[in-house]
Amino acid sequence: MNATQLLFWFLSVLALFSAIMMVVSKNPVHSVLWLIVVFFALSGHYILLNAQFLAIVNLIVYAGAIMVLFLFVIMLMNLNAETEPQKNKWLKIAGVIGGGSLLLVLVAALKSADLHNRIAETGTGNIGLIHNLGMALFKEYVIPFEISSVLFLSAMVGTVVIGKKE
Amino acid sequence: MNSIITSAVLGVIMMFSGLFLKKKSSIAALATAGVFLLLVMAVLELSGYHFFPVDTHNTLYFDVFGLLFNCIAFASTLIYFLLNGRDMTSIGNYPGEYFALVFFVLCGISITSSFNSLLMLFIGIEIISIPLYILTGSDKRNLKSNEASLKYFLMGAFSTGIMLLGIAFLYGASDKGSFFLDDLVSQKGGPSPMMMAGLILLMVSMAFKVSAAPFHFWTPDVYDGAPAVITSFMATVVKAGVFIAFIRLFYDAFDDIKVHWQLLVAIITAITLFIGNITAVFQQSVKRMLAYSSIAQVGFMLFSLLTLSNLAKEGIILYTAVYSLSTIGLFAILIRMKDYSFEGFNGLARKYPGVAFAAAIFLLSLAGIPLTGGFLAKYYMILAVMQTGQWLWLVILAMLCAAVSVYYYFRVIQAMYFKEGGTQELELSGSFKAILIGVALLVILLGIFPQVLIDRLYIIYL
Amino acid sequence: MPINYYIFLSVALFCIGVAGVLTRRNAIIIFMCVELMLNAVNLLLIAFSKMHHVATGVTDPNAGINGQIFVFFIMVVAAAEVSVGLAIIAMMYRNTHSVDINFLNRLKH
Amino acid sequence: MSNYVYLVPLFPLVGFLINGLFRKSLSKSQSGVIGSGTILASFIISLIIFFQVKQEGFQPVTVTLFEFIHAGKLSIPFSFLVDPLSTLFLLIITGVGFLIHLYSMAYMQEENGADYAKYFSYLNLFVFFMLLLVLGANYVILFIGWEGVGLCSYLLIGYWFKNLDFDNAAKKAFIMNRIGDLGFLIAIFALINQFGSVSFDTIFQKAPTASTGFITAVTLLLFVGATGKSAQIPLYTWLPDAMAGPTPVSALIHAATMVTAGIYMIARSHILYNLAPVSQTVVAIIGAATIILAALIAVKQNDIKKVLAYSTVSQLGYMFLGLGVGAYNEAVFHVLTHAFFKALLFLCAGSVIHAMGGEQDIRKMGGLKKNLPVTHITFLMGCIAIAGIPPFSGFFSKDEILTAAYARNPVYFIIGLAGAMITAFYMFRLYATTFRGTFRGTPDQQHHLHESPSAMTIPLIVLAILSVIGGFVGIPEVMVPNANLLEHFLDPVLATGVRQTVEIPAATEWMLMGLSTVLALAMVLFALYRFSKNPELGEPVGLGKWMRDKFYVDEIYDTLIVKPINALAGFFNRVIENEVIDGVVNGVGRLVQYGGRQLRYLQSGQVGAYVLLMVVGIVILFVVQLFLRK
Amino acid sequence: MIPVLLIGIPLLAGLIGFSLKDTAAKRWALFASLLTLAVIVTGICLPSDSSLLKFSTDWMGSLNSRFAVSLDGMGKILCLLTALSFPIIFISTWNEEYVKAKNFFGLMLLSLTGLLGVFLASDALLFYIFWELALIPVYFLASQWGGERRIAATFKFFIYTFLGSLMMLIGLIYIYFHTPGHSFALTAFYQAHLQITNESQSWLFWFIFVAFAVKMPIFPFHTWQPDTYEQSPPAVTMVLSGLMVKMGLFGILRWLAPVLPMGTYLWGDTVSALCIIGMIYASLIALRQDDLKRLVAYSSIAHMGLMCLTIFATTTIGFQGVMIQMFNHGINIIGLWVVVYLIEKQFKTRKISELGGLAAKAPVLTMMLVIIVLANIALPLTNAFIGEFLMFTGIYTSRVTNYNVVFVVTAALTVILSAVYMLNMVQKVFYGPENARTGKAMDIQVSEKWLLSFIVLMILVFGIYPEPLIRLTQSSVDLLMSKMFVKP
Repeated sequence: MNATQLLFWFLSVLALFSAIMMVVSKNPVHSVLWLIVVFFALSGHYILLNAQFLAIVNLIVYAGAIMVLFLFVIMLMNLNAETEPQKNKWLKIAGVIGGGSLLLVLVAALKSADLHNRIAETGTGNIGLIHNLGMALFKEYVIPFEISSVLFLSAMVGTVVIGKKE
Repeated sequence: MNSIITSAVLGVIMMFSGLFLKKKSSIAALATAGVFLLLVMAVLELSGYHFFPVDTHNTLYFDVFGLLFNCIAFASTLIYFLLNGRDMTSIGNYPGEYFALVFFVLCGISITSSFNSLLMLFIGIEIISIPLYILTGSDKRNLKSNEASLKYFLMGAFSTGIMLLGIAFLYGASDKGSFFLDDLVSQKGGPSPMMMAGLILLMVSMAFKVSAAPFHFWTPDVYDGAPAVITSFMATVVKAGVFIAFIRLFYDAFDDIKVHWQLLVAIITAITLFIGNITAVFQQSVKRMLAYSSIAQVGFMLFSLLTLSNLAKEGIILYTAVYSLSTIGLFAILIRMKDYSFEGFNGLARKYPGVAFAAAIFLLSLAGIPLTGGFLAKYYMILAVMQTGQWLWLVILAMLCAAVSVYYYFRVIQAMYFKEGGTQELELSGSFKAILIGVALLVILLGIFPQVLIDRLYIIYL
Repeated sequence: MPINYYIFLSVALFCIGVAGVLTRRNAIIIFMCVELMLNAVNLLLIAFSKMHHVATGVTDPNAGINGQIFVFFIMVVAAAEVSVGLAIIAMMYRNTHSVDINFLNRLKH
Repeated sequence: MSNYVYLVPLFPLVGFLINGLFRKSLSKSQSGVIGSGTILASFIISLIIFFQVKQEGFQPVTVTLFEFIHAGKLSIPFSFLVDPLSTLFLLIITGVGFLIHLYSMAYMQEENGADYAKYFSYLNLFVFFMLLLVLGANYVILFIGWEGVGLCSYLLIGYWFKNLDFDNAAKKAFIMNRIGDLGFLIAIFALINQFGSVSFDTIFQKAPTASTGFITAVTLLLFVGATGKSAQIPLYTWLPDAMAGPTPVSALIHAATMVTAGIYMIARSHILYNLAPVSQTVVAIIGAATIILAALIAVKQNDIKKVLAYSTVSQLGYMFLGLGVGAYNEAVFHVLTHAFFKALLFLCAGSVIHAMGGEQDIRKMGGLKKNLPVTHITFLMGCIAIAGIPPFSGFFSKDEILTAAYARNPVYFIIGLAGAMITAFYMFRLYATTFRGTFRGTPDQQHHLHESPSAMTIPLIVLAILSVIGGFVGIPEVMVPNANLLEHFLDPVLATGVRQTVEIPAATEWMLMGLSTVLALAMVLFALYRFSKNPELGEPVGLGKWMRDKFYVDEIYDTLIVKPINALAGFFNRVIENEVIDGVVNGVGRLVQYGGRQLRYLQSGQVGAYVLLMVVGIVILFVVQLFLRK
Repeated sequence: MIPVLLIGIPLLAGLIGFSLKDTAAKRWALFASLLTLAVIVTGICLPSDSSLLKFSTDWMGSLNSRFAVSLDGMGKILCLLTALSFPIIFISTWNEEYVKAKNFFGLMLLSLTGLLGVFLASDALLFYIFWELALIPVYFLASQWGGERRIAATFKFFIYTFLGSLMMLIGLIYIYFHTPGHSFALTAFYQAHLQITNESQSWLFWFIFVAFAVKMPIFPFHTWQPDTYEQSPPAVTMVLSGLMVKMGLFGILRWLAPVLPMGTYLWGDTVSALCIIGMIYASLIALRQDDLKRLVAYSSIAHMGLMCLTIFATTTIGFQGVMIQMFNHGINIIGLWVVVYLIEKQFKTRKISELGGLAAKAPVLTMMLVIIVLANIALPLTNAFIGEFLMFTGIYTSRVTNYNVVFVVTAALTVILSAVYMLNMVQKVFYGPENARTGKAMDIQVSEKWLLSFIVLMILVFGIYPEPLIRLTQSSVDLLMSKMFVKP
């Protein structure tokens, strides 16, 4: 087991553990923090997969901006206390079973997939570099890129419409 | 491309309309003019006039089917604006913004009717969804509206996650590592398990968007909670738009491996028909009944997905047109009423015979009674399925459900025509009535001469 | 690494997110779980992107780049969604002083 | 002239139309004259035809008016058949019919104008249908007349429609007739199926080719029709009730003509019957049984018309006995004589009732011979005739039947003889109770007693004469050789086909005649002696009570048939229709509603539940897919 | 051109009717229906090979459906019945006051359109559309202008028939995909059975038959009928029972039996048994009805059962009988309804037990009724006798079933039963003593007399001389027989 593999396993375990912790934390703030840990772990994976740009963007956009936004909202609403009353125990169990069975069927569906020879090689390639991504984005993907501005516009308008106090 | 760009620009214009137009009615008029322009652009595009020759790098693909649908969607929206433009402005304090969001939705619809890559599908769907979350909650002080909005948003986001997982699987399973529809299915051998997993997840998320059971649960609550004028738009143009995307996706990408997923679609169809129709039976509010009815109608539309034949394509075009017109017409009346319950319709025919006539035609059309477009639409669907020689049980189920649907649609007719009641005063202008009756006649016209629309599918100017 | 590892990791993360959505009743946490799901997908897409690059990178140096582009768009959309979503939650909170989805039951049946 | 035979039924039809359509504007005498005149016209034409037919070498003529029904290979012309048999019946119908029309003119005088005209129009219509019946050249035309006379009978029994009992009687008559008609109808279908035709000539020609079983079935079915129309066991109970109608109607329809339609039909079909011995036996047995049963009931009846009605049933039994033993001539002969004396008896009864102001109970009569001399004499002649005392007409016809019966099987003869004795007994019981002794009615009635007007008595006299001499047209071979004019006349029709009569020695025949005459005379005298002074007024007991209550046949029918059907209908109406079938239909509707109500709860309003259900949906789809792959 | 006129005149007139004044609508409707009658009479007078009797034009190209209409023998007789009935219905209910009369008459004319369309269509899709079109106006008519429980009753009727027609639609589409060249044309349908296996014909039969069975109605699909008849306004009841039930028979004769001869053959005995059960069952129930309308309704079920039974016997004679009986039954039952209507109008009740003794006060009405009743129980020399005689003969001579005699005998029991309940009715309503309600009864008016006389005249004329009707339909019968499966 080389360093990369070691790192892979570590990051994987970290991500899974943090994710579970995020779900089970009673305090919303803790959840946010655990989620940020997940994002960091994932960014580590991105780097292992040579998606350096995305790794950074993930940290900046997700861990940095989005999660902070979440944190702000939670703080604003004063939800930091363990205010959430216990959900119906059965529903909770049903939820876990639901998620578990989804996992089960997905794994079952995919385990027979003949992918053993397919490899996501770590540490090689340069498509994840900002230059390559930028070229692709502004050449082949210029249309989606432009169109996503419409998305932003609508989100912006919407946030204003919804968020503004009347 | 005409419609995508025009609608986006119109959206921006509407965003700022509030700055220079103070009167609500003029904003509505502007929006109506805008959508008319949009319609003209779409028709021109259909007739071969492309004003924006942009190289889309194959991410978009304009064919008659999509463009014709654009025309239908825009025409429906035009009628919708004509009928309810004024009501739109009175939801809240941001009339211009509401219209802008509608135009953004139309932009999304133009994209989903012409996508050729899963990326565009994803973006298109999101462009449709995000404004809708907001429009649903636009009646900000109404708790129901809030609730609907939040429910819609949470479940919508969840379904986005499902969709993305599906897309990821499909990407992983494609030979070339591509999002283009043509490349999704591996040419060698049968579909890989991962591909099927991706397909199912994608199917589920699309089913969610078109509110097919058992992924429909958001629909009644959201349609009920949203301002009626928004529901009208959501239940018709938007739903049709997403459905077209659904059809396109499966027609272009997965047609070859039909046999592997048809049963799943059949199951979804059956459940949708059953739940939609049966649940609609006991509703007390017409608005909520129409929400369930929209689910039930999707059950019929899903037949086209099941078969993916030329007949199905013709049929779905007719279906979306007729269904949109009928539902918009019904909602236009409902919006003007204060009481959404069935009793609210009591004695409507006595007081407003013209309106009641139109409503009756719409209801008959939704129920699939001959000489209205709704009959031929359903007829095409049945025809398409019967053509395959399979799925007879599904057809029978559909027919039984159609009979059930008569029950709840006719409750409204009964209330309007055969029951006495202190009818509420409705604010109905002459033009409103005239347009309403015009739409009703249009529905009948489509029921007698569907060729007007369907032949358009085969006139190609591209 | 074999691609299967990534697949199972992503699916596991995704399902944790799903389970979170199912078990929690705080709208914000649910939303966060959805974000977790999206990130699981991102990881999967990047892994596939890499996989495709490895497979066909010899002939096409840019092979697999579209997967990363897609992730980029997902982030874009997620950001937009978050802004709208939080606005809606905030609006809800303003009106009801709660973000508990169990209280969202005015609309039913 | 035979080609103009359609005039015979046409006249009554015209009479019916005139009287029916203009009944409000016609005066009583006008409608009476029209009614009687048309029949008279028919009678005259019938006479002309009769003389034509009587000539030597006459060949039966079929007159086709138009194509009635034509479908596929089946062709049913509207055609009349003129042959001796139909001609004879023409004479009976128009002749007796005319007399009864004449009588009715006076008898119905108390009705108001419109009703009077209505009465005559019905009567004319009846004659029309009766003529169709006997003239029809195929079974369908016969059937038209057959049902038509039933209809007229219905209308005339219920003539006084305000009385619900009368209406019930009318309805009963119609329905029991219909039961018989059904058998007739099915026989016609069977004939069409077998022979592809309904014409007499075709069928009779091809009949030998058919299997005996088929012929037996058809003849039995036809006989079912005959039992209905001619009031035989088991369908006889309508006839006594039918006495609710005006008395001339009883005379015409329920004595002289309509009820003999069954005899006509079987005589007409005798070729078929000859091919089916089993059916013949059945006919004979039923006829014999009816003779005794009806006669026994008649003994204890106190209603003057009821006695006559049962007597009619009994006499019809003789005719069927005759038919059953293959004595078609004799049966028809009895039809003829019976028409005379039974019409006479009924008309006399009418005269009595008329005089008594509507009273029909003989216990309240008595000693009427002083006040009603003509009626008395004529009635007595009728009684003698029916009792079978020579040389009155009834003797000849009845004894010929009995002789033929003896030839076939002596048991028939004994039954017939017993019947004849009872007949003589009850007829003279009736005569004695009514006309002898002292008057037992109210003083008011006594005050009003009077002889009927001449319009009524003339028909009585004519019929009395016919009753007396009518028998001479059929003098038995043993008395005067070759004097049986009737047989000679009818033989071209009735002697065709296979006859199975056994010749019996002349001495035996004489002996039989003597025996029956003596016994009848004895019964006559016994009855006169027994009832002239001390009429039977009390309530009968024992067997007598059974006889008076008609052996409870009506009640048995009611219990066994009418009530169960009614109960079944009620059960269907209440339970099956409303609860089972409609219940299922409505149940489906309710199930859908219930489903709708329950399914709504799936829509719990909880986002968590919604998402859970979605996930479950996804899982299910995956599971299906996994299974599908394997 | 004639068929187009037949459809076009009432359609246009109906649409115009909606915009007229209430007072004028009645006259307009009568005028239009008389005009239609004139057209059909013209059509009957034309030679049967006249090109004017056919019309065909492109309609829905992509569905291979044409607007094809033609008038053949069976169509003629039924169109004649329809066109004849409407003026009778309008005149007989002339004095009825309707709220929003223009809508009433407009809808009546639309239902006329639908009926004629059904009888004229020679394209399956067109047939189906007219089939439904005939239903919708009637639904509105009955629900709007009917009795107290009208909404529920007519709604049941509607859903019932609608479900039936949907099943038929499945069947028609299935056949469509088995026609040579995928066409909805009648001629193509007649060739479809060559490509449909016996098993398929066997199940397909029921899909189509159910629609017709509901319409006729055949036991046990009949429960909508008494309620609907009872609750509908008189004019609509007449349309329903005189004309619309014929659609079911017509449907079998044109779109089922010749299209799926093998299916018809295979299920012949089953359906026949149902028909017979229904006949006896309905007759028995009729015995217990106190409501005149319900009585007539059940009697109609029995009559329809016989006609349906005859169809499945598959004989020339039987078909001939059915064809003319369709006409005759229409006339008779409308006559019966007219009388019921006149009684209800005068006495405000339909309860047999509340009536009595009308004969003394209303002799003309009584006379007419008795003749109509006699026609109903198929007395000779009335029109129904001809039909029933031919039908029974047809059943008896059937070669496709081994139970023909059983069928005849059991079915013929209704001949007795019908006499029982009909005469009961006559007796209780018209005979006997008068009661408080009927004491002041009046006879019918002159116009009503003329109307009933006309009906009675038809009953008698076609009872004595049915040749014209037989000749009219002969070609259709022959055509039908040539398409049917008949055991050698």
